[in-house]
Amino acid sequence: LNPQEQRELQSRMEKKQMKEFMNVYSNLVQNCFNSCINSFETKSLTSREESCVMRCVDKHLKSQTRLGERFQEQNAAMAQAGGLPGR
Amino acid sequence: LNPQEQRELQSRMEKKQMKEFMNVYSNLVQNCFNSCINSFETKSLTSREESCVMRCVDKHLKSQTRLGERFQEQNAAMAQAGGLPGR
Amino acid sequence: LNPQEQRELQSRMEKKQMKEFMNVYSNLVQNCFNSCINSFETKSLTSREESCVMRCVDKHLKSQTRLGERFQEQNAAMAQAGGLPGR
Amino acid sequence: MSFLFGGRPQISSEAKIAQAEAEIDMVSDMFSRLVNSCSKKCLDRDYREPDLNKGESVCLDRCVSKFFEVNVKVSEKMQGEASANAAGGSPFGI
Amino acid sequence: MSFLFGGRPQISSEAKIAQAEAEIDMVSDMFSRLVNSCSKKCLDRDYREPDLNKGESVCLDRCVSKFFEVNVKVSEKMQGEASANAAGGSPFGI
Amino acid sequence: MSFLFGGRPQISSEAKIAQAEAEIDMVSDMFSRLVNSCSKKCLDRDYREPDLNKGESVCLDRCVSKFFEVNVKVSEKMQGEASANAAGGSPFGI
Repeated sequence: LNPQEQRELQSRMEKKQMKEFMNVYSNLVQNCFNSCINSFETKSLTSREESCVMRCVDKHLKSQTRLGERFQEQNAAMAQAGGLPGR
Repeated sequence: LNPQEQRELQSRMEKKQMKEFMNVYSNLVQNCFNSCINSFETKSLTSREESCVMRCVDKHLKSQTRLGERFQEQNAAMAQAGGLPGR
Repeated sequence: LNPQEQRELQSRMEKKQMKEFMNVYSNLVQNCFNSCINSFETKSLTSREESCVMRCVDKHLKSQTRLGERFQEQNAAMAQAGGLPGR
Repeated sequence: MSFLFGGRPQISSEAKIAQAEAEIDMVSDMFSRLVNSCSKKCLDRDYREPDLNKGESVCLDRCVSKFFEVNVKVSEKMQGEASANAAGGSPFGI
Repeated sequence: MSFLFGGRPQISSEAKIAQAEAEIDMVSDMFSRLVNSCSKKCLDRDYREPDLNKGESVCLDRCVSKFFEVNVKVSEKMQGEASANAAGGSPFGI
Repeated sequence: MSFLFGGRPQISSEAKIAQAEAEIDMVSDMFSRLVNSCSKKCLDRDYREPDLNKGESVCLDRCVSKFFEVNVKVSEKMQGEASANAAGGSPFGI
């Protein structure tokens, strides 16, 4: 890719990153809602539900960071070993 | 956005709406199929399965209308209160 | 569609096909991983897990081929009968 | 991006292609949903053998039939609602 | 494809439209996730009747409330983390 | 939209960028599937504490390893099938 093409790719990547960030956020909302909210006796979150959501978000963020690190390592190792067999 | 930009946004919104309508439709097909069809002794729908599908579609459409109304209300209330804290 | 338009549609279809092929592949990986890998006592696949994955891929590929054939048949039959009632 | 170029010919080309594309997308989306539903309903989850057994095969065939039937029923129903509400204007008259 | 045409006016038009589009996409994505979650939590799975019963209706209303609240909590939390980490630069300052 | 402009340079630029983009999309799709699968397999669903405990951490690490291995096995298998069927022409020779 020449510099102009790289700039274009770069700008597409930035859009994708924003989209992916929003996706991570929305997944957190949905997953933690699904796991922590199971009663609809009240209109507002109970304090128990709220703290479950907080721990859930924390744990998922830490989990994603860890998974991202391992993924990078494995990806790098695989690239050095010559990529996926088919490439 | 100037008028020309608004027209462009408008036209993209129309495409999105068509896409979303198709998505609502496909979700109905899939959800009601998954919920109502559990036996494959026959090639055609039994009358029991068929009426389950009809009730399922009805209920989901009503549910979506209701959820849409509440969503709009909450969204309006939140916009007035200054939006999501981060905005 | 005139020939130029057909060429454009053709080229978009090719991109879609590549994307869909990748999607079939990724679904296989995810489904067979989810079905066959349930213990994390070890870092590597056990031989039991590995052969489960192999059978799982085989079965899903055969299943998709069969579903594709039936889908085509039904689609053709429906097109002859005048399409989905709404079209 | 049609507004950057203007001119009807391209717009209408683009629109025709977009419509053909939308129909193909619709069919292929339906197929992937069918694959998802029918695999879950019909395949033994333990994968003891690599081949489809008789039961799975028959189940898959019937599953496709029933999925199409549900598709038709839902489509008829939504058209009924649309014409009841709007007295005309089918949601599928793309 | 802006690099093919260059020129700031189009780029900035495109950028403004893209931003408006992104916001609409975000809201509509949230709505479809809410529909998915609240239908699962609130609707009886056996579909014995076509209408929402009292219990389902109340459940749906509260489900929307709670979904919004979770949304706010998660958003606040992620901003807190972001400002703790970076001392500035909110992830939502689109 | 290449047909609107014609000319090889743009087409080939566009194609090269599209290919780079497709590879990145593929990797990021795999990552989000891995996150989905490994979170479900490894995280305690009750969220009693905000930190990963020892068991969850080890499970996540091994989960990534196994997910990659499955990826390689499936890829090898599909190439085997492809070359058996077509005697050449790998599905991954993007």
